[in-house]
Order: sequence, then C-alpha cells, then structure tokens
Amino acid sequence: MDNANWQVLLLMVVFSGLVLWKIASAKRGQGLYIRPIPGLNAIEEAVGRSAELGGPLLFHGGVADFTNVQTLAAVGILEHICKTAAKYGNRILVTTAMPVMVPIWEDVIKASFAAAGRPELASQSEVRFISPAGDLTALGTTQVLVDEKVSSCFLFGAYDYTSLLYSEGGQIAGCMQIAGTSDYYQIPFFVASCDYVVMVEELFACSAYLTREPTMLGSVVGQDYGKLFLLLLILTGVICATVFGPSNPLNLYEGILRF
Amino acid sequence: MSWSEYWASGWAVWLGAFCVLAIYSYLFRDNPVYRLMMQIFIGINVGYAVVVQWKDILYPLWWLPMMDGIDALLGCGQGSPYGALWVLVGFLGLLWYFQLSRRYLWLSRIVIGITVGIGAGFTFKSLFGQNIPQVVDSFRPLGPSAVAVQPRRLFSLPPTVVPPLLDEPLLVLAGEREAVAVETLEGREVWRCPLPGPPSGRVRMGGDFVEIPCGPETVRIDRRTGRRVAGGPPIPPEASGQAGTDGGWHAGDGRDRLVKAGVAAPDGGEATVMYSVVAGRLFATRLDADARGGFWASDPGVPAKELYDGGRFVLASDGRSVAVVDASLGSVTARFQTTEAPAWLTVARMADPIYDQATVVAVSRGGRIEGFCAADHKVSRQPAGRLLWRAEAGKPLVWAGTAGGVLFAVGPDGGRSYELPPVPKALDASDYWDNWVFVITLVSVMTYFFFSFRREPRVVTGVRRLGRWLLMLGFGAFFGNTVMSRMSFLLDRLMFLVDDWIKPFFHQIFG
Amino acid sequence: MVWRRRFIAVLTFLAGLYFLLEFILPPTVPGRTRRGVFLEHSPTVVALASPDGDRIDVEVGPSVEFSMVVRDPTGKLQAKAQRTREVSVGETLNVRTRTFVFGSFRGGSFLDDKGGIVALRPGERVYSDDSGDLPVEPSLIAPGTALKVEVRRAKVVGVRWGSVTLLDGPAGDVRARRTVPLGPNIAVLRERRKGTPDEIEPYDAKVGDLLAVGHTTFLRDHRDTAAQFNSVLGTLALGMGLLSLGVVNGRRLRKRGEDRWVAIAFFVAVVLGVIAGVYKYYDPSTAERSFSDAIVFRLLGPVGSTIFSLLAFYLASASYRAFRIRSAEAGLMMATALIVMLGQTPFGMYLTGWIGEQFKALWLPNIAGWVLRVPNSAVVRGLIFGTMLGGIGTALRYWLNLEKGSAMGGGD
Amino acid sequence: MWRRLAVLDRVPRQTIYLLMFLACGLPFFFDVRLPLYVWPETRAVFEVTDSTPPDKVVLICSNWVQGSQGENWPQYEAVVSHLMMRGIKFVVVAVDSDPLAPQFSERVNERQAAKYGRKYGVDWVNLGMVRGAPLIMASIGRNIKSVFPRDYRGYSTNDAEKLPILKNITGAADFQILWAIEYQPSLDWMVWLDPAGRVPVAFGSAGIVTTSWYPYISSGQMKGMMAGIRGAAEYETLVRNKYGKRYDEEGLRGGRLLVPLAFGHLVIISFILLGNLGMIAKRRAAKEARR
Repeated sequence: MDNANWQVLLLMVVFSGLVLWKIASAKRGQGLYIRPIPGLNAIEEAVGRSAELGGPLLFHGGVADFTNVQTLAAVGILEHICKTAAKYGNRILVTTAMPVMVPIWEDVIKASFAAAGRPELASQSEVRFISPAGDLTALGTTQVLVDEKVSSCFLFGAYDYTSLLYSEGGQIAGCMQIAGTSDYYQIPFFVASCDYVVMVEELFACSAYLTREPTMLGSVVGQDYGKLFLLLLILTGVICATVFGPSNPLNLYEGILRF
Repeated sequence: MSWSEYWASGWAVWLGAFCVLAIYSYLFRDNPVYRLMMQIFIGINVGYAVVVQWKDILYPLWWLPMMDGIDALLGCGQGSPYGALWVLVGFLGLLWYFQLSRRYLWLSRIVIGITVGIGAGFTFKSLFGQNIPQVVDSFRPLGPSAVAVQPRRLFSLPPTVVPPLLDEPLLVLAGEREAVAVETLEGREVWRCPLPGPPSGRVRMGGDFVEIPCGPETVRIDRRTGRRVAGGPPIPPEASGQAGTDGGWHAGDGRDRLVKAGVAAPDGGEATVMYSVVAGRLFATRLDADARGGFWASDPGVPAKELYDGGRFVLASDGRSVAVVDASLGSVTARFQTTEAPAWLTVARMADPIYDQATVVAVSRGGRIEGFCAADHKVSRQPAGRLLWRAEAGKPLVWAGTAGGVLFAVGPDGGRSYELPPVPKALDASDYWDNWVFVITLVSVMTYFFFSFRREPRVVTGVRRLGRWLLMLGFGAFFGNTVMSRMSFLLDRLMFLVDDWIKPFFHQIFG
Repeated sequence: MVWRRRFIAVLTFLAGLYFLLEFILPPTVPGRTRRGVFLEHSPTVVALASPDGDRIDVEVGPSVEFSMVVRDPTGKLQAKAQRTREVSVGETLNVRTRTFVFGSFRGGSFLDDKGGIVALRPGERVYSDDSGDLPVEPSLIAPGTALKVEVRRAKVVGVRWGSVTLLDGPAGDVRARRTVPLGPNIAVLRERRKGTPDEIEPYDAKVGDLLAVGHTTFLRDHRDTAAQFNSVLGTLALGMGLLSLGVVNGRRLRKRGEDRWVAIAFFVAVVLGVIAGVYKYYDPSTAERSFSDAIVFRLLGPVGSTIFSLLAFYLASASYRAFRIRSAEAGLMMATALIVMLGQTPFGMYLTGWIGEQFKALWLPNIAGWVLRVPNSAVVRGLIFGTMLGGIGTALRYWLNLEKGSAMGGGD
Repeated sequence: MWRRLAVLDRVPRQTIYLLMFLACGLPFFFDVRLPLYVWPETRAVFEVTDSTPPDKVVLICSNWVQGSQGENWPQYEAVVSHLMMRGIKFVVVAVDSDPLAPQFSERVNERQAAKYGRKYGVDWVNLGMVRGAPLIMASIGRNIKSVFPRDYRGYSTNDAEKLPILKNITGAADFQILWAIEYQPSLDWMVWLDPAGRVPVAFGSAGIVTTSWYPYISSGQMKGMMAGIRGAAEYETLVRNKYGKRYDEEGLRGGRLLVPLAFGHLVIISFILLGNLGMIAKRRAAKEARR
C-alpha cells in the first residue's frame, strides 16, 4: 500500500472523525460518560492507608518523557493523587530518570496542591532525579521506599524492563502498590506484584475520568466508538466468511477491503 | 604457549571478565565498584555515540549538503544552491538545547512540536498498513460454507475463430471479418483491422507485425498502429509437434519434442532443456553449453500423449488423466483426472518460492474450466491433484491461456477473462474450533476496553469478565517468553566467562 | 502566551501535513491526469552546451541517462541519475547519450563490435565504468568492454518536450485519441494488475499499456529529502544527553566523597568514548583502530551485556516472590506462564514425549504453541486494535496540537 | 511440619541467585544434548531462505549490539552460517540502530566466511547503517544503491569490480526474504519495504517480544520468525538435518546455549512452585498456631 485507496481513506475518515467529533463535543462542555475504573477507589484507599501509617506517597511517572502519551496520562493521574493527598495531608515523592521531566513533575505537584488549597504540602513534597541510567533509578527508588518508610506507591506511565525492579522493590518494602501502564510486556509483572493494575487503555480512561480534561476525555470516548465500529466490522466479516467461504465479499485480495 | 604470549592476547579477556564479575558483585551487596562501572559505561557510550552520530549522519546528510549549497550560492563549486537551506535545519536543531533553561523552555517546544508532528504524519500510513490485514485476517469462518470458490469474471472479449496471440499487454484476436487487439488489464480495445476472409491459422507474431493466415495469403498488421501492411509469403499449414504460443502441441507418433528455456537447474543457474517422450517415458536433455546431455528421466505414470510447458512444471496428459512433473527435478508432483478431456493445460500463480499456490488450469473445448493443485501445498494444506474450483465458460472455445493469475478463454461466440482465486486453506474440525476460540477471545478482549457506554446489557458485563480472564492468559504467555529473553542475556555472559576466560586459563596452567 | 502556542501549533501542523498528504494523495494531480491506452509517443529533445561551448541536441531514449553530481556520505563526488521530467533549463548535468560495445579503434574513431563507426559529435567523449573522470584511452581497452558516450558537465540550454498519445474510448473514434504533451514534472504512470502503478519513462511504454499521465504532486519525489530532514533534526539533539549528564555529574563533582570519584570516572569515560569514536574511522590494522575496537568489544560489550544480564537474576527472585496464587486471575496467568515456559525448553518433550504420535496435540510444545497461536494471538490482536485507535487519537491530538497542559508545548 | 515448610516462603534472594548461577553455568562444562522440537514458525522461514534462487539475494537488517547479543547473536549466526554454507548471496544493512551494529554483524560474517571460504563483495556485502525509518525502508525497497552509495568498507555500490554481488540488485523485486534481527524489529518493514508485499518478512527477535508476532504470522504479513535462542537452535537443527556433514557447527551458539537455558527455566519454575508451597505452608502454620 503506497497510497491510500478509497477503502483506507474511508476508514481513516471514520476513525479520525469520531475522535475529533467527540473531542469537539467534550470541549463544548457536553458531559461525556466514562465508567469508573475499579483501580480508582484503590487510589483513594492507598492514600488513606498511608495517611494512617504516616509515611509519604511515592509516585513514579514511567521511564518515557512527555512525548509519550502514557506520560501525559500519568500527569493527569498525579494531579488526582495530589488532590486526594491534600485531603489526607500526606506529602508526595516523585522519582525520575529524566532531567527533562523534573520541572514538569514539579509544576504538576505545585499546581494541584495549590488548587486543593494545601500549598505547604507542595514544599514538603519533592521530585528526585536519581540517575540517568534506568535500572540505577529503579534500584535507587526501591532504596527511597525503604529509607522514607513509604507505605503506598504508584507506578503509572510507560515502562520498560525495569518495571520488575520497581514493583518487586515495593513488594519487599511492603507497600500497597497500584500500577498502570499500556506497555503490555510489563503488565504480567505488575499483575503479579501489585495490589491493583490499570491495564493498557484503562490507563487513558482513568486519566480522562479523573481530570475530565476535554481532549483526553473526548479521544477516549471517540476511540470507543471507533472500537465499536471495528467490532461490528469484524463480526460482519466473520459472518460473511462463514456463509460465503473463501470467496466472501470482504476478503482481502478480491474483496472490498483490498489495498 | 608462554605466559607472555598468553598475556599479550589475554589481557583484554581478563579486563572483560573483571568487568563482569565486578557488576555481578552487586547481586550480593550494593557496592561502589558497580556504580563506578555503570558511570564508565554510560560515559563511554555517550561520548562514542556523539562522535559516531556526527560522522555517520550529521556530517554527510547535513554538513556537506549545507557547505556545497553555500559554495554554490557564492558561485564556486557545484551542487544545488538549495542545500544552503540546511542552515535553517541547523537552527531548528539548536532549539533542542533550550530544554535545559526554564525561561526559554518554550523555544524547545518548537522543535519538539515539529518532530512530534512528523511522527503523527506517518503514523497513519504505518497503522493502516500494519492493521488492515489484521482486521481482514480476523474474518475467520466458524464452519464449512456451502458456497464454493469461483474464478472471478473480469471482462468479456471479442470473438475469435483461430487461436489468438497473447503478448502482454496485447491480446490479438481474429474473428470472421476483422482482427481486434485488446489490452489485458481492462480489456479495452486498442485497434481493429478488417480481414479479406476468415482466418485459417493461429495468429502469430513476426517482429513488429502480427501475422494472420487467411486462406492463400497472410495478412500482416503493424501491431502498434493496427494498420495493414504489405502481406508476406503464405505460411505453410502448421506442422504437428511444433510448440505453439499456448504451450500445447500435438504428439503424433510419440517421439515429438518440446524445447523450452529457463528451467532452474538444481546446481543453481539456468538450463535450456529439451523434453522428449519415448515409449511413455519422459526424458529431459540439457542443451545449454555448460552442461550438455541427460538431465533427468521420469515416468509420468500416464501415457504422455501430449506435453505442455508449465513454467516450473511439465504437464503430460492422455485424455482425461494428467501428470504434473517438476521441470528441474523430474519428480512427479501430482496426478489427477479432469472431468472433460482438457484441450489446454497451464500452470498459474507460481509466485511462492515453495510450491504453494501453484495451480494447474485445465480447459476443455466445451468450455469447462478446472483448477487443480500442482503439488502438495504446505501452507494451505491442500493435497496434490485436489480439484480446487470449477467454472463454465458456457460457450465453445478455440483457445485458453493464463498470464499473471488471469485466464483468457476465447471462442467464436466471444470470450471472457477470469481472475483465478488464490488456493483456499483446507480447514478441518479442529481449525473451526480454533476459529471459535479466536473470535470469542478477540471480541471479549475488545469489549473489555469499552469505557463510555452508559447502560450496557447484562451480557456485556459477562463478556467483559471473560475478557479480563483471557487477558490474564495472554499476559501469562508474555511472561513465559520474557523468562527466555532475560535468561539468554545471562547465558551469553556465562558463555564468555567459561569459554573465553576460565577454559583458556586452565588450559594455560595445566596444558 | 497565546501567540507562542499558535506559532508552535502551526509548525507542528505543517510538519505532519507533508507525510499525511504523501499518503492520501495519488502521485499525480487528481483532476488533471489523463488516463488511457498508450498508442505512441514523440520523444523529448534536450539541447546541451558542453563546457567547450559546443551545442548538442540529445533525443531522450532508453540509452540516454541524465545524472547530477552530488556528494555521497564519504564526501566523494558521485553521479545521481535523474528522471527526464526532472531535467530543467540552466542546470549542469552529466549526460550519457548512448552506449556501445568496443570493437576496435581505427583512424581516430571508435568501431563497435559489429564494426560500425561510432560517430562522436563535438563535446561527446567516450568513458568506461572504471575510467572515472577521464575519457578512456583507446589503446588500453580490450575488445568487448562496454563503453558509454557522455557529455560531462553539460549545461541544459533548452528542452523541447515530446508528447504521449493515449486512446480513451472506442478504437475507431478519432476524438478518443488524445495527445498529451509532456513537460517538466509530468509523470507517466503504468498501471499494474495489483498494487499501485509504477512510474516509467515514456519511451518504456508498450502499445496497449494502461497509462496515467499528469503533473506530479511532488510529494513522492521528496520522500527521501523528508527522511533526511527527519533524521538530521532528530540527530541534532545528540548533545542533549551529554549536556544533561554533564550537569548532573557537575553537581556531583562539587560534593565530597564517593560521588566526586564517580563523577570524575564519568568524565574520563566520556573522553575515552570520544577518542574511541574518532579512532573508529582509522583503517583496520592501525593501532588507533585496534584501540577503538578494544574499547568497544572488550569494555563496552561486556559491561553493557552484563548490566542487562542482571535482569535474569532479578527476574528469578521477583517471580519467586511475586508469583503467588493470590487470586484466581494470578493463578490462571501462572498456569499459562508455566505451560509456555516448559513448551519452550526441551523438558517439554521429556515430560510429554512418551505420549504417542496420535496424541501429539498433547505434547507440551504443541499445547504451548496452541496457546500462543490461538488465544494469545487473539488477545494480542485485541490489544493491537486498541493501540491502533489510540495511536490515531494521539496522532490527531499531537498533530492538531489539541493537547493541553505544560507537557505538549501547549498552554504555558 | 507446616512451620518447617514455611521457610520456603522467604528464601534469601542470594540463595536463588546462586542456584541460577550454577544451573546456567555448570552445563557449559559438559556436552549435553537435549531433544529439540522444531516449531512451524521457524521451519517456514528456513524453507523460504533455503530456496533462494541464484538471481536473488537475502536482505538482512541486523540492528543488534551488545545489549541483546545474548539472543540475536545466535540467531544472526545461525542464518549467516546457513547462507554461507549454501553460497546464497546476502546483503546486510542496519537501520536506525546503535552505530556499533555493523561492527557486530561483520565480525560474525567474517568468521563464517573463513569457514566456507566465501569472499566479501561476491557472496555478501555489508552496507552499514542509515537513519530515518520508516521512510528510508521505502527507499531501500525502491533502490537500495541510492540509499547506500558506499558500503561499510567504503567501496561504491555501483562498482561492479569490487561488489559484483550488487550488479543486478536494485530493490524489493530482487530480495528473496527480509530478515530483521534485533531485540524488537520494527513492524514497519511489512508496510514500507515493498508496498506490493512481494518480499516475505522474517523476524529474529528477543523471546519476550515474539509473543506479539503471532497475529502477524497468522495474517501472512510475516512469514515466520526465530523465537529467541530456541529459534536459533531450531534453525541450526533444520540446517543440520538437511545438509548433515557439510554444515560445520563449530562455534554456533544456539544449540550450545539451549541446554543451560533449559536448566535456568527449571530453576525459575521450581522456585515459583516452592514459593507457592511456602505461602500455603505459612497460612497453615498460622492457622495451627491460632488453634
């Protein structure tokens, strides 16, 4: 496929159209519904728990920088965690392996604590750049968990092979851990070692649900409609294939969806 | 070897071994040596990468064009002056570095924006290119279907009374009164030329001309313009045993031969081969310079009355029974019976490096078209000689031939072209069971990720729960494979320690 | 500040636009493209002026090749072939007018292998593949070598464009014959039975080919330049890593104790790395090169892969600690993991090899294979589709700069 | 009894490390061979590669460096040794890889070439590294010489004297198969290299990512793959079974690494089981203690 033919163009228009339409209506302030993700009340619970135990919260925003969508989702989730933390009054530690991300995390914390009316918590919280090396940062973070007696730990964002080090560290330190990523190679480790895992697209849904930020919200909903369309297309295809066999009208080479 | 020699080559190994062990020491306790190693590693990597990236990418792709462009602008040196525009790219690139300053951070956003924009730009092509085949492959049949595979009808062709000339992109047909040339993609007419009388022999090519024997004289037509030019000498009536454009020919006393070129010889390279039939046995003889003489002899198992050139195959037939012989090995790959005695046999769809997709097309004068497996198809699991599909031209034919997966069948009442279907996969009960599992899994996983529908029927929540379970199954598989990767990194190191370090060292000590 | 945001938004949009259009637009301008069956064409004639001022008219054909002199990655000059439609008045080109096989050299003129005289027009010289920038020395070439007649450094002084005649309708009808003039950036595309049409030179067209002739959208011609722009821009950030690391370790330097030594080690390492990088480009068997190789293969190699290999140990302990059957879900995941792991290793065959051929579906490798091929691949496909839609959403948001928040250059 | 078993719930991590070390290390000292089951994904790509006609070349994109050499080196060497033995021509490139990649691949090429007496430029060529995927992939498919004016050793790719192998090689139509060997090869190869989809694509990738290639194999976009070390070992087995003595396996890594790999897996599996046993034991012990 060197150039898009009309079939591909059609699909493009449908998918992009749905997303843009929903984003637009979200910006217009039309209330879009997103079902609550079970992981969310877990966040509340974790924050409350660490308030009882009196330790700080630890948040790690993944290994990617802000050009990665998952990091943007993580930003939204950190905002929410800060707001919840403001209720219970615990401080937050953020660790990162990226000098570029330090100012951004700091901004988020300042802004959202201020918004929740507890600016002093922002000054108690801190963002720690540990090391440019991924796994040194991971090991450093587990060190922080022990030194600071962290009792709840949140891992949201893009993760690579180091995911394991973070979550295992939390396990040893006996933290309550909530993780979320859409890098599905890493999910098994989170499932095995965390108390709750926000899987793949749930991450974006979560963030959208919490922040109600129109762009994220709109595109999550728009993608949902896209998925529905795709699902129906597939079901039709399955029926065609069953009825007409190999020579079904939706077949790739002679059929409608050729490219 | 003496110790001095050993150390001359061995120092590097010892250095490597030391690094490995120093880093493994971390496993038992965090220690400065490990951190030191880490820093050294990062440092060397960064320094090295900077130089190499400059030398390999920036210097040739950016610096040189820019300098040439500037030279060209100043009037000296060659190359396009547009190259000077790379200066701007340089400025853009500088903006990256504003990420380090809080005040001018926004400047860095410009270049980030551009890179992200570019990424977004070709996301579309990548995504659709990768995923549309995925979507289509998900159309799995859940049970055997009643509808059989059929060649797809493309376009109809004007009538011809003699075998036409197929020489892509042209197909030249000769009707009672006029000759017509059509192109073979859409069947559009290119030219037509009136004939003095009904043609008496096959249409054939002579250089830039098309020659059609009409009774005594031969009509010569310029194949570019379709204009008639001075007729040449009359062509003698076709001698039997001569290979025609349709690849088929008549065997008289069974000692005729068909010479064809372009068989892949087993030693790699091209062979020009002559096939001959003697007492029902099929002989291939190489005529090309490097290897003369016997090539292979084979017993097709049918009295080879007629031979057809099938590209990678030789087709021998007697009445309704057909044998397919691999042209470069001489092995019989398939034997089968057609429902009507075929008048034309060809092999279509031979793209695949292995036999897969190779289909024998048998066409009878009555207009019955049938496709058979030329050999055992591994991928589609169709056995050799299986009847794949059947179609009816519905009118008498004078000729049929294939070109690039398309069949042309023509006769006095007009003709038609068919796109031959790809070989369908042979499915059995277990395949259908797998398809059920596949489709259900796919649907439930996709349903699991619906977020925005306010009221969902009960079934959806059920499907979603199923989806979560199946996801877990998938993640289990992910973990299983992860273990293999992670471990092989370790093995690689241990192999280094054992083979390059310990073994030579002990060998050095104990000899 | 809003104007910044707008400015960045516009740039981002433009950057993405090219690649999107390149994908969705056909190679020639839609409305103004003629389509039909090829009948005949009249060749383009290019008027050249050789460096010594001779004028030569070249009729474009299969043996004619225009090439522009450009630099290649090693800085050497190299001829880059050009399509006829890219030839424009005023540019300097190397032009191959024809090729022949050398027979002999008599009376100051070349004879080809058939004995015909190769008449050279003023300005034309004879070159061979390895004669480089100088004309061949007739006494030095063996009969049978392929030679080419070229005009080097020729200036294009004029182009008389040819035309292509297409048939679009019934053969008899005169109105159906259309003569389409060629010209700068008029592309000729030949349609294929499957896949996108490929561009050809008019003289390569055969009677009966289905052609589409029209003005290019330029998009495809500049794909390589776009790729170059992309990689250059990306690579220009190469200093970033170095700088941020430098800053970090600079801070370390000011501290006392272990950190300082670590930082010093880092800077030493950087210097080492740079030296190794520079020496990489010396020819092999020099001392410099072997130093570079030693650094790369003896230090970088072992350390790098060892650091990665630590993961195996982490994995072992982590899976021991973490993979407890806390919930049914974890249990299912673990069961699958075990099957796949055993299936991957020879032990799979040991455990289940005794089951006879007729039940070989029950062999562990086959069970593992089934899990991977059927349910797992359906799961993965489900995830892929999600990712695809996510990708489209993200691409749109970034490209149209709908993203808010400090992250994506948006609302500061 | 349960209390004693409960020890298994918290085995010190050093113990596990030590056992891993031994389980993976010891087999190197003994020459053990284990029966190997060849998966269809590997067989498919072997057959396509093995049936390369003389007028085509195998295109290998080798992007691996030290990081992933544990898996990619055996894979790359398995393929190259096969090609060298059969005398099949192949072209090595690196796209968007670590700048070191060509050095790593060339080392293997030279060792194998020495074994079978093959010549650089005639039997194989290494074109070095370029950036700019996925666009550059399309350029390679259209005209590989325009993307690589010079090879890794600095010869011009149009120089038929030095590099006769490239004489009749232009683009996609001349490639029998594309081998992309790295930790996680880019799926864009399927889309960009040849829009008409004539070139079969084969991946040699880290075991972890193979899990997500299966859908692409079933849709036919990918011909097949080598899954980690196992894949490499299978490929070697296939070559050995077909060519027997002609195939010199000295120094090939796949078959060698497979055995310790198996034992390593065994350690992990048994520790997972022990861990769970320990957990159960602990619960029981706690219950008993409460009584």
